[in-house]
Amino acid sequence: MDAFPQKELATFVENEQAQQRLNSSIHTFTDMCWDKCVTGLPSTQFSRSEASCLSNCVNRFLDTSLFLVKKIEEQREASRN
Amino acid sequence: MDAFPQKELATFVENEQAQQRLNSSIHTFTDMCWDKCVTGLPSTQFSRSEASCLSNCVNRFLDTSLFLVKKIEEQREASRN
Amino acid sequence: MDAFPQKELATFVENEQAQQRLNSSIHTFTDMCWDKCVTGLPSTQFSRSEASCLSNCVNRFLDTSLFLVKKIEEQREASRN
Amino acid sequence: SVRNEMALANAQQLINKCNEKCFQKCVTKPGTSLSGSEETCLSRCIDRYLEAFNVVSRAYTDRLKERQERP
Amino acid sequence: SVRNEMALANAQQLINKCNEKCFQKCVTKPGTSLSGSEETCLSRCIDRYLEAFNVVSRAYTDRLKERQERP
Amino acid sequence: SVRNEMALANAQQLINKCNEKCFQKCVTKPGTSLSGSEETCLSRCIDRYLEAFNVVSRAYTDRLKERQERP
Repeated sequence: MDAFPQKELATFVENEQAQQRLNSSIHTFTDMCWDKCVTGLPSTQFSRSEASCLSNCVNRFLDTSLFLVKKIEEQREASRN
Repeated sequence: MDAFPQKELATFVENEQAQQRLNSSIHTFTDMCWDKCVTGLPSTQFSRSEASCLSNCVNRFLDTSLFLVKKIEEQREASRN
Repeated sequence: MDAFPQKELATFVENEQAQQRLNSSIHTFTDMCWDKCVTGLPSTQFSRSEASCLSNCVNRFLDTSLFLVKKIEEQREASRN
Repeated sequence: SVRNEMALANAQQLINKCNEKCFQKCVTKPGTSLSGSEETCLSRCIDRYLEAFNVVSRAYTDRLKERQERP
Repeated sequence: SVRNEMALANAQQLINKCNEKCFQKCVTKPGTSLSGSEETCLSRCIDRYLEAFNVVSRAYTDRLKERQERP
Repeated sequence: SVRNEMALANAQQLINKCNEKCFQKCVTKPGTSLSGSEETCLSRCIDRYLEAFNVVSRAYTDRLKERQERP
């Protein structure tokens, strides 16, 4: 193991795990956004509304996540005062 | 490990795992009962029917589980005779 | 471990794991085919269309899988030429 | 034995799935107890789900055998 | 501590579920940003989901206590 | 290599998801074989699902880059 020091191995494993979490999220988001945006029979190309729904979907999900966290923290602040 | 005998450690781990299973079940039940009981747009409070649906939901699920087990055992008894 | 040579143990474990994957697939397929084929209230027997849907369901799912793999390979071939 | 453990896990998963699907189908507005019509629906649903499991199981294992005979 | 880790994991799972259910209910046609009515819906949905979690949690733990008192 | 294994697992999961979603959408009443119209639907569905995967993938990775540039 002289060619691969412990510290570089730890960084490599960490990066590979981060990549795996990213891939896993992309699969989950595709599943969710497909169900939300592609409601009719598939065609030879996406309609304009299907295409814009798909490209907005992930960002609005992440905005929802930020909104939720902000709301919970505001409620915590209010309950402290 | 003198301060934490083997037997007490085993009991502690068992209790923590039981608590974890309980927490996990509550998440699963909330998901199921939300889908079943909260069908329209959310409001500033639950309607009377939404509230009673949510408080009855888990108990009727557990009653269903008992019903199922009882039925399977009755069918086993019948097939022995 | 003299009575159970390493090679036979490996084969035994492999077979048990294969059986476990088979069981797992059957549960997944039953779930999917139930949702697809049994859409109304349950009766004292399946209707003819429910029964044929259930017995065709897994085979058409596997045909879909072959179709998908064939299509992807055809697209790879085409992109090489 | 490993065989018994696997058979038990298999039976448990079948019971859990059956419970989930039949509760979903038969108890749409949970009340303070299971009504007579809910129990009738559940009884039929349980029989049908176990039957569906057998039909699907046979169709799948037949398919796998076919693939072994005509590779 | 183990207790804190479990409480944190529990809170994280609740937030994830709440996020999923409320996005599903309130944002049916994702646009270029969350609209005012989507945010109102989300705010109410979050309150209702957390309330549902408490109602279900209490119903379940009450049932488990009952079963311990009358085995 | 680890990279190849992960790429393979990623491709396998995409194929499984595509299979599940397109079977759900295109084969609503399974018959004794896939019909011509079912195959046409599946062919389009597969193209659209892979396209959706790319659109979602790009939107997500763009968002993550944005967050790195403006923390």
